[in-house]
Amino acid sequence: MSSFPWLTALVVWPLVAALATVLTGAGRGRPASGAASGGGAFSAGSARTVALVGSLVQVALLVGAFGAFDTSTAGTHQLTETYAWIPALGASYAVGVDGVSLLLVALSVGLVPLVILAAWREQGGDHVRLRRYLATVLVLLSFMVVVFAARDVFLFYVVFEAMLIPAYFLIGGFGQGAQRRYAAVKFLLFSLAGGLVMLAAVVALYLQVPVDPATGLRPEDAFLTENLTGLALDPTAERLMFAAFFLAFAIKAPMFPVHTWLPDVTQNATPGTSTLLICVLDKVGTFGMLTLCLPLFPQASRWAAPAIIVLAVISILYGAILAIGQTDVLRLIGYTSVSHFGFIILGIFTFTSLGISGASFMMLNHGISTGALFLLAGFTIARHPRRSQQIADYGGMRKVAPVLGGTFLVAGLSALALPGLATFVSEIMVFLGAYARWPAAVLVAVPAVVLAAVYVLLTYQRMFTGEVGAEVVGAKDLDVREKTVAGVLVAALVVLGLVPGPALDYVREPAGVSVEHVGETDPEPVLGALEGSEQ
Amino acid sequence: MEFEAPVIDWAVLSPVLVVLAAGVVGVLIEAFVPDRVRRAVQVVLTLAALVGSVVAVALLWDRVATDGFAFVVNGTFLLTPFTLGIQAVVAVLAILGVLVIADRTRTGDDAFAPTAAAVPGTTYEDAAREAGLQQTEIYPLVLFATGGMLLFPATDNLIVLFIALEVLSLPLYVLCATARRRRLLSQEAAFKYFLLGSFASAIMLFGIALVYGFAGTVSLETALFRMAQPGGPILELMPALVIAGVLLITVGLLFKIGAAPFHMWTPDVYQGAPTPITGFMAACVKAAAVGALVRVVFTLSLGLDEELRRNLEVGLWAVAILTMLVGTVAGAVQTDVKRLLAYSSIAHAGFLTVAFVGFSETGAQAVLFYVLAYGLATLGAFAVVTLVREQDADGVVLGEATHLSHWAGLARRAPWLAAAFSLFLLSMAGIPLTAGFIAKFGVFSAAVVAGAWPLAVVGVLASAVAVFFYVRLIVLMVLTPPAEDAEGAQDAEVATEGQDAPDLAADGAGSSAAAGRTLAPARTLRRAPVVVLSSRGFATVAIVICAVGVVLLGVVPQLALDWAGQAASFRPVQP
Amino acid sequence: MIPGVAADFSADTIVTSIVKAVLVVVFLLTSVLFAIWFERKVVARMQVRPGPNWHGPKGLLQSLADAMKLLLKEDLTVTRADRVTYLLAPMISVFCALLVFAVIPFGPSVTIPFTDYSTPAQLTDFPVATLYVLACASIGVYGIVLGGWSSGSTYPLLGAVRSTAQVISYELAMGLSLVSVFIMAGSMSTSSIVESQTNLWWFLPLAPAFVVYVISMVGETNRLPFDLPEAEGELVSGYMTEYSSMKFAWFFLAEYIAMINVSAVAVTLFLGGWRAPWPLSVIGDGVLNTGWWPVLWFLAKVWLLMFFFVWVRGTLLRLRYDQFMVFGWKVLIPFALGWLVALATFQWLGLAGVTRTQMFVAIAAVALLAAVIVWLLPERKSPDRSPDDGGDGRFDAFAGGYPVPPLPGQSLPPSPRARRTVPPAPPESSGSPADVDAEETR
Amino acid sequence: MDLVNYLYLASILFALGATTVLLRRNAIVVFMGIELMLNATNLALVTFARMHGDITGQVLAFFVMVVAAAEVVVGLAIIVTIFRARRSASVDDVNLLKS
Amino acid sequence: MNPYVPVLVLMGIAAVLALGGVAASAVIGPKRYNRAKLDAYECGIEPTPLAMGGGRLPIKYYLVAMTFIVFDIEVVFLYPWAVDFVVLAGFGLAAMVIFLALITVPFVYEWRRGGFDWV
Repeated sequence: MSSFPWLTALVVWPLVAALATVLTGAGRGRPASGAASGGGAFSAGSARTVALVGSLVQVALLVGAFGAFDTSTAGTHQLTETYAWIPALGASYAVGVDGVSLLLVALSVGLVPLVILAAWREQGGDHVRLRRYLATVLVLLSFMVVVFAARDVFLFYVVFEAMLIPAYFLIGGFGQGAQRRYAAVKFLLFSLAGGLVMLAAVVALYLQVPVDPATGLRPEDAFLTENLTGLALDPTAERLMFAAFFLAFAIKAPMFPVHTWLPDVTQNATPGTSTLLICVLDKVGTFGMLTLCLPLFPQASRWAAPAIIVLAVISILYGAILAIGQTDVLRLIGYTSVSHFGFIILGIFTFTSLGISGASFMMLNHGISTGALFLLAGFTIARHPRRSQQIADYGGMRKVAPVLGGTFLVAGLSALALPGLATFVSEIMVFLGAYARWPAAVLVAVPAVVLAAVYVLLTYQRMFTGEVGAEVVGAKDLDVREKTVAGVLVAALVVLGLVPGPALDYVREPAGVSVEHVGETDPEPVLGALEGSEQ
Repeated sequence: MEFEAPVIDWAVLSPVLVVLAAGVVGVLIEAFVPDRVRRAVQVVLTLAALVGSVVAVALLWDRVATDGFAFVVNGTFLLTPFTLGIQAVVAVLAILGVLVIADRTRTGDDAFAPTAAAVPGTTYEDAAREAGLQQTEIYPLVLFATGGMLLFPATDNLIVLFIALEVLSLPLYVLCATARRRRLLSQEAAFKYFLLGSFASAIMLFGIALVYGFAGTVSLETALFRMAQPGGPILELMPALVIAGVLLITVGLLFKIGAAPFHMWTPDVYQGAPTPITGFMAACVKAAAVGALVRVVFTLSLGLDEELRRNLEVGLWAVAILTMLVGTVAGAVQTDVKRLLAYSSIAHAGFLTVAFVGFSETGAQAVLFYVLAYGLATLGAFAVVTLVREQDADGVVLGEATHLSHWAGLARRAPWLAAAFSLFLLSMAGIPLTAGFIAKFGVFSAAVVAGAWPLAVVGVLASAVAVFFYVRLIVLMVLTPPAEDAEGAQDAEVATEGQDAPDLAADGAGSSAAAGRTLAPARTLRRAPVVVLSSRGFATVAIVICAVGVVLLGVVPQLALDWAGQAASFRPVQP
Repeated sequence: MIPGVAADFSADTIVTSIVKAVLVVVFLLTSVLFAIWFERKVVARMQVRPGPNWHGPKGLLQSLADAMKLLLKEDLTVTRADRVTYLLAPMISVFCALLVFAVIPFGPSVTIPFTDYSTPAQLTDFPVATLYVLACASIGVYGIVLGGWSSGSTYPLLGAVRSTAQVISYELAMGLSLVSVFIMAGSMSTSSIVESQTNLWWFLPLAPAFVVYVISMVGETNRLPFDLPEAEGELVSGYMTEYSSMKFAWFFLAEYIAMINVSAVAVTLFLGGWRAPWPLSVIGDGVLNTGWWPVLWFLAKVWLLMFFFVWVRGTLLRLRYDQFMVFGWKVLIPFALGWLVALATFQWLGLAGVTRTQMFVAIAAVALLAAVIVWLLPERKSPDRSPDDGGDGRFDAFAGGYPVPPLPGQSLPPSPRARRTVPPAPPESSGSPADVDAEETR
Repeated sequence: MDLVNYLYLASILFALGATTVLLRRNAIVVFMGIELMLNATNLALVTFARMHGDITGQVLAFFVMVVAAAEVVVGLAIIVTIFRARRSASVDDVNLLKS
Repeated sequence: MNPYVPVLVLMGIAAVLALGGVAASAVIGPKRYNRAKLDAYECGIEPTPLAMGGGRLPIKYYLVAMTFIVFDIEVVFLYPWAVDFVVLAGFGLAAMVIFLALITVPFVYEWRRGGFDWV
């Protein structure tokens, strides 16, 4: 099955596409700087087409990868490729996906065409800028695939950090908010600080690998996760390393109290950027907790779990409460994500199959639903003459743009986990899983569902119902391009909500493996309960 | 009296000899070649000599790697694989440095004064400039300095160490004073460098004298051997003598690598010296000095007893921590790009020190890789600085625009240049997929291996702070609009950009760039204070090589790591 | 016995040393008194006039009278002087001048009359005696430099600077010329060098070095034709302009002692020291080289050289400063270097077993070849810096690509500061010292 | 006389030189301080050579002299250039680079 | 007896003489104050201010000084070699010739660049 290097193809292709994008029309754009909107067969304007086609080819590759993936053994890494990369450091280029990784790869690959479509008319009509923006997005896509597919801690770390650079430019260079530079720097510094602390732990971890007595060197593939799993670690060292890893991931998956960069970023970046950033990139944080923290540092994970659960619950509530108070729609969505990430982390640290598979599933769902929210909010904002992001500047949009209103409502409802939508399934799984081990946490967190209803519905009400806002009277409804974007996302939410089974097949087994890694057993067989909860 | 003529293995000396001989020939060229072709001849000769040195190193490689060492006359000149590695790094970096030095931008000027001895601002100087004179003596000087650098780590003889130090320093003192622009600043830099440099070398020399007094020999290894074996010709005052001596020698070496608390000269000198020289200095001198320091310190660690060794280690810890802190904290508040890079180089000295506190081969390997990675990034960065210039209202290109505010929006004027510069900064910051990351990884690994994990943690934290100021500069270049844009969105950017940065991406933030364009001709032609010059090739080549090197070392470092690993071996103390 | 020293001082005590030292000083002081008279008398004879003839027989006491007069003159210290240095300078001069004779051998071992106590006719000697001589001579320059500088006046300052430049320039040539003696003698001890000249005085085989030495010794002592530091016509009295009374006398004294010093060194190193000249040396199987006779030969040789000094002074004109420096740097030093390399090579060939005849044949062959090549080479005129080149008088500050001073025949552009125009001077005088001074004072 | 006294002298001279460098403000004087340090080292080297009965120290002193001479040449050149440019040899006046 | 002791003796006598002479004239000589007498001599005109210290000299002098240092060092190295010429033989000669050649290079440079051209 693994004869074709699907994952490598998925990594390399976006880079090719990025190059093609950046070169398209480069020759013509040059002499009349910025005046490339004039067209021509290969003008800068057609770069977006190239990018779109490129991303669609990527989707096709993804389909191929899915075809090659065997669901029955979703708990083990498949499509693996391993090449020595830097033997001297024990690093190898090792990729492979289990069910969770594959879903997250799918999420990133799937969202990119939508982001590209959504960005079709962004960047003030400057095609050269747009071209660069799209190329950066594609580069980021390549990194995201690697990071989700990495089976080597070093590779993971390298890409984890390297991703910051394109992300940083996406926020700071192509953002729309006035404070985009500030936001970009904040994002970068937060992430780098976490990353560097993690680096220390990575180094320390590497040195835990036993030395080959024959050569006096560490093995050339020392950084493979399977080699690092199950090392006999000194408890203190393990806890320190765990803390370092966790800090980096907690910053990435914005978790209270290191989430503060997030609202600034969402407020200032373009919705497309936010989509990629929050919906995909930040999943690296939770993904890392799941696939690195748990198996590599099982003891420390168990040791830290109570504290983390507390923080997760705080995140859930805190994000939700602050979201209610926001006046800026993008900032608001940012805060909802803090809340949702709290759920994911809660699910992971339940150490139950149900909770972890719920969290895994939620990573996917949250990506889709929040992505939908961001992109639709972006469409809404694009209809405002001043491109205001203030909720108060809108009103009655439902009347002038009914399709927009409808899809926005669906996306919003998915954020509050309305039954029938994908998020509901995962949230309920997390709650059930958590309840088995941390009932108190669930009790405290449940009100967040209510809060979610408040912020979603309140926002919808203020923006889409009532009197039509003075400035948005002439707004048009979604055009075909936008409808495509919205339609795909809403459809995904609904389909996954109604038929979660196939998707859950991908996460169930890895969740079991994770629980096993941590050294816990499921408190009670809860898989039956899951089937029952699905309405 | 019998005298036995020593047998000299010239092949072992060849990497150094090639360079020094070329320097001598360069002086003769200055004397005899007509001035029209002098520059061309000098550049060719200099590059050829440095390439020759690299080739010599390559030819020696197998032999030294097999034998573990090669020496001339009792270790007066001593090659170990590590030394050879440092020599290779120095020679390669020197080639790139010379490329930058030799570059003349489209203004036709290089960075050096037409007559360095002229009093600034006199008619004499103006006449010299109008006559198109050039100070081609810089090439032999660079060669001599490089020769000293090649010799510096490659000796076991302390007095040769001292002489190498002077051979590398003296030409640099002079080179520092030769800037074309800001002559006073340049001379002042040379002056400070000279006074502090001589002071440090005097201190080091006294240390050497003390070691000699203790051991009756200036061979470091023999001296330490004597120390470990009581009963030799040891003076009764000792071993305080040798400890003081070793301390003073180390201070001298630390001064050269710019480690705190002996770093004070670095920012001033880096700022004042002609930028290509600064780049050359920052990259090559650091490599050579670290090489020497590692050699000395490692040899010491083999000879000292447990307690002294621990003391030495503690001292290095303190130096490393202090250096990293000073470099990063002070760097964070700089407003001049050259000073900023200078503080960055101080911080890097700290990271380098972290690498060898454990006296392990891993540390030596890390050092080798680090100096290469750091050298490439630094040289490239300074090369970029040479191309960013001020200009006056008439479009006459002035000196370098080193104030940070001038760098705002550079990415719009020269996207490629800004990209390269960002790449170098990212490498210095240690972002993955650049050379700097692998380098830092190696350094911190070495520290942790040696049990110095607190040092590694401090290093990581310092890196985090350092990232701040690198990123600040990137933000400024890439994200901040140029000063004139900030004043009014439709400022006449185009008038300036026309020739220099055709690939300008107009700022689409809200206002229509097209409007600005149409307005421009109507306004009085206001020129931006900053202009990016196109190089006449050399600097571009250097920048490209540096950038490619930084990326390659970051993405596929295996070759370099293998090489460094092979080189990082030390000859044990001879019994 | 000190290793590397021929003379044997083992019998000397501190008393002997004191006596010898006093004798040396007395000798020097009386010699100077005599030398001044000698010079004036000889120059007078050359100029066909009587010279001093009033005090004492043949005016012999003239110098003593002069000295007395100086001692009784008012001791001035100019207001702008740097007092301590000003006072110290002449003392340094005379102090250093007096020291040189410590290592000069007047003769071999002599027996003190009426005793059987035998001691070398030399104060002391050590393996690096010649180095000591050079050191004393070098430090002596400080007297001149500091004296000129501390006077706080223009002429002395210029004199001092010139003097420094001059002395150091000629000292190099002098030092280089001595090297050949050391190669031949294999020692730097004065007595050993004299010892090594038993068969052959070095001035013959080392004639080129000797010539260089003689020229540079005149330069070193600031004597005509090289007396530029005190050049009366230009700098009044150079570095001693502001001095009077004994301070002036010390400078004066130091200058004459220096002449005796360099002569004595020349005698010791090149002219066989105290050895009797050839026809005399064979008399009685070298009996004239023993006892007190050698002192006579030594003094005779020294005064011969002193006569040479005076002769030169009476004959030659003072050089222009630039000619003087160019002569030192471009002629003497390269020549001395070349000679040194040639000598060393021949000596080494000799060591390696090549016979003299073979060497001479080889030299002749090489010389012939060189001559042929020179003859065959097309005559090419040096393109730059020929005095005739700048005939049009236009001054290009960067002729040939690097900054150059105006050539003879060219004139500087008018100095904006002085608001006066230097008239285009005729070629032979445009570089005259007066112009140099104008340059210097700026 | 005890040879160690020479070492004390050398140390004192060295310390004096170092103090001069650190405290004095005139470039030439600072420079002379450095020279004093070098010469103190020479004294120490020669003394040690004597103590060890070994010629190396004296040879080293030669090397040091050469280096000192080279340093003098370069240093004077720089100081003279600066002096000509601003007519002052005080270290304090050289402060353009302080920021 | 140490061969340097006589030198010290001579130095003592020379110092006494040098000092004594100046002291004697200071004591014996007359003292008649006159401001003009104590002025710097400058051909009867008012003396140039700041001759000392502030006076600037042609750069050539510095050049000579620097060149001198190079050559003086060369000479210093030549002396020991010359004394031991026979012992060092061919190796010494070769080394010294190389050394001289290296010294000659800057000499040639300075010559060609007009460093020895006064006027």
